[in-house]
Amino acid sequence: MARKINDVQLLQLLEAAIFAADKPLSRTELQATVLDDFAVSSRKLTQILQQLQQDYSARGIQLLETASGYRFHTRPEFSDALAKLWPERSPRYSRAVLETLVLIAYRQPITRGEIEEVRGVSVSTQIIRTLTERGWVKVVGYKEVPGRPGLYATTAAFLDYFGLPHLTALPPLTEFQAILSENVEQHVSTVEMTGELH
Amino acid sequence: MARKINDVQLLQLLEAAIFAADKPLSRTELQATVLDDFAVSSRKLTQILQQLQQDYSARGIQLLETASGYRFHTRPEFSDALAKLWPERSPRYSRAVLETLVLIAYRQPITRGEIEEVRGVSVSTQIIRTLTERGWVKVVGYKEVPGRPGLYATTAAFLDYFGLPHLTALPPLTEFQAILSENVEQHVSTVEMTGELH
Amino acid sequence: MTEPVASLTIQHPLPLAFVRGEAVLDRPEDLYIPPDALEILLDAFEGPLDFLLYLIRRHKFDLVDLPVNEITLQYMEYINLMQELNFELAAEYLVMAAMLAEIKSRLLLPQLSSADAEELDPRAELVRRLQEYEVFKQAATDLDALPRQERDFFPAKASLADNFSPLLIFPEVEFDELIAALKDIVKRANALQHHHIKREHLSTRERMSRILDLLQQRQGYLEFAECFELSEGREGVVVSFLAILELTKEKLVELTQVAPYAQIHVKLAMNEA
Repeated sequence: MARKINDVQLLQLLEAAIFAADKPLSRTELQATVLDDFAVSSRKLTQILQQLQQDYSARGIQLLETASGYRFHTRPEFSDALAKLWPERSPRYSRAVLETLVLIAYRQPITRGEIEEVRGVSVSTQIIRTLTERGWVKVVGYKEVPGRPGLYATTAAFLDYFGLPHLTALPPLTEFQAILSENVEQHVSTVEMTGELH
Repeated sequence: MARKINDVQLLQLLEAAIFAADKPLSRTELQATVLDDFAVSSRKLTQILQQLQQDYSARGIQLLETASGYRFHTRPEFSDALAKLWPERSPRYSRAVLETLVLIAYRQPITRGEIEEVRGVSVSTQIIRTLTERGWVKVVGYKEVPGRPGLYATTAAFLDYFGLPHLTALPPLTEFQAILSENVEQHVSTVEMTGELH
Repeated sequence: MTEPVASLTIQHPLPLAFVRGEAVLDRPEDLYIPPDALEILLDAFEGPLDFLLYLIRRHKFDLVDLPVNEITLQYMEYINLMQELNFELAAEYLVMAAMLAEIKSRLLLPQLSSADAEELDPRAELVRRLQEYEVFKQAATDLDALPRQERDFFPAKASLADNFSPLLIFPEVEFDELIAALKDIVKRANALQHHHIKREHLSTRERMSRILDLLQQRQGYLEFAECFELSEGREGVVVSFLAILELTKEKLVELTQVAPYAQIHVKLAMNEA
């Protein structure tokens, strides 16, 4: 049953598992797989993972906890040099894709119609397909209005891709955030007070 | 052109490159890609790679140099634990496998040739391997006939799996018995039979 | 502004914009764009909101203090020119043009000085939308600047040790499946043996004969245990036992036992002796 494992072995095992896995590993996955034979408390696991993060703090790679779990990543400062390992360029995303993604990220769950309202243009099926095929966005429900449009939300894979642990780690919306949350009347009066009418 | 890079940065860059690459990286590849912008002597490269190997000597992974280059590998002692990250579901057993198993159970010890005689078709090596890998069947001796074929018998694991205390707990052969005993006469006296006799 | 943007061509010097009554001296460079570059310019925008924001920023207009008159004129200039040049213009651009024209016309109407008028500032909705769009436009730029996989960082992976083998999960087998397999074998064997002559193996009758023969040799008297050949195994024992029962039934032999658990004796029936 529950075999004993000392801290050094535990750290080495977790290290090997995270490096060998094809995707980020959550604590739950670690407990259910490599740690299955061992009785490792949640506190011990935290402690060892922190130790591991510490071990790599001054190395060329770092241990990050993103939305799906733990994964080692190369440090961003080496990106230019490492890009030479891959002759093909990393994918670039159009402004249309990024604006749609950002609206889904900050306003989720959101319908395509609502995205179009903010952007002032129609959102092509191609844009939505690009985002769903990347696994960044998915339909999480349907809005109870005529036509029952799909409600889009971002996924853990989206956060993983940007190395983020959760949605709140996204940069805060700048500048007009306060205004947006206020009602329009206040806003209008500001315009009236300062504005010249032409 | 040739930019400067200090030893610490060089080690971190090489570390990141070897971890990020999809395959082992040779010195030549390292020089042609990530080190392209830097003037790093062959001796310096050797020294840093050795340092890197040293750094990982007491960790869960190790830096190995194989014919095709440098690559990090998990330590062999963790393979069993890591296997749990990749469970492979084997397909269901074919009718051929089940027939072979049941013949071995009732007619043990039995040679492959004898199984073939009863089944009327050849028994592939794959079938025997499936059953031995499962630990349900093993060779218990060799028959003293030309070619000395292996005599197969079921194991305790087979009985455990089907919840049988011993072979005699197998259901009586009744109607099957006549056919089975006629096809391979010489074994009748050695088989654990509970069936009705004529 | 008495003379707003009159033309987009190079020949005419452009009037300067006024912000809160102050003249902006910077010349809006973008208005020097030659007409045939307009389409390319248009492609660079994500829609009328984006385009309007561009015009507003370029002219250093204050978004909160939006001079609708001038911005509408500017916008219409571009739209008209693009329509003249037969550029394919997304419908949204025309909707925006209509909206601007409407706002302008409402602003030209005599104003009520009541509080109602403030709330009904026709610019309010447009300004709100422009600001909202700008927030997300900026957020998109910020998101694009975030370090991301494949561009700024890469997953760090190690290969598995040579001795690695995956964990095999074996299929479940029901005992009934084994029995079904056995029945199949039998069925097939029966079909195969169609022309074979069945031959009874270790016949009970043959064993009866042998026991009788033995009794003759021993003067009609045997111990029960002597009827069995242990070397024949279980099957032999069973066949012998069946043979004795059969002989008893046919009254060819008699079984006697003097006390419980005592030795059983087999002897030839008297009438046969």
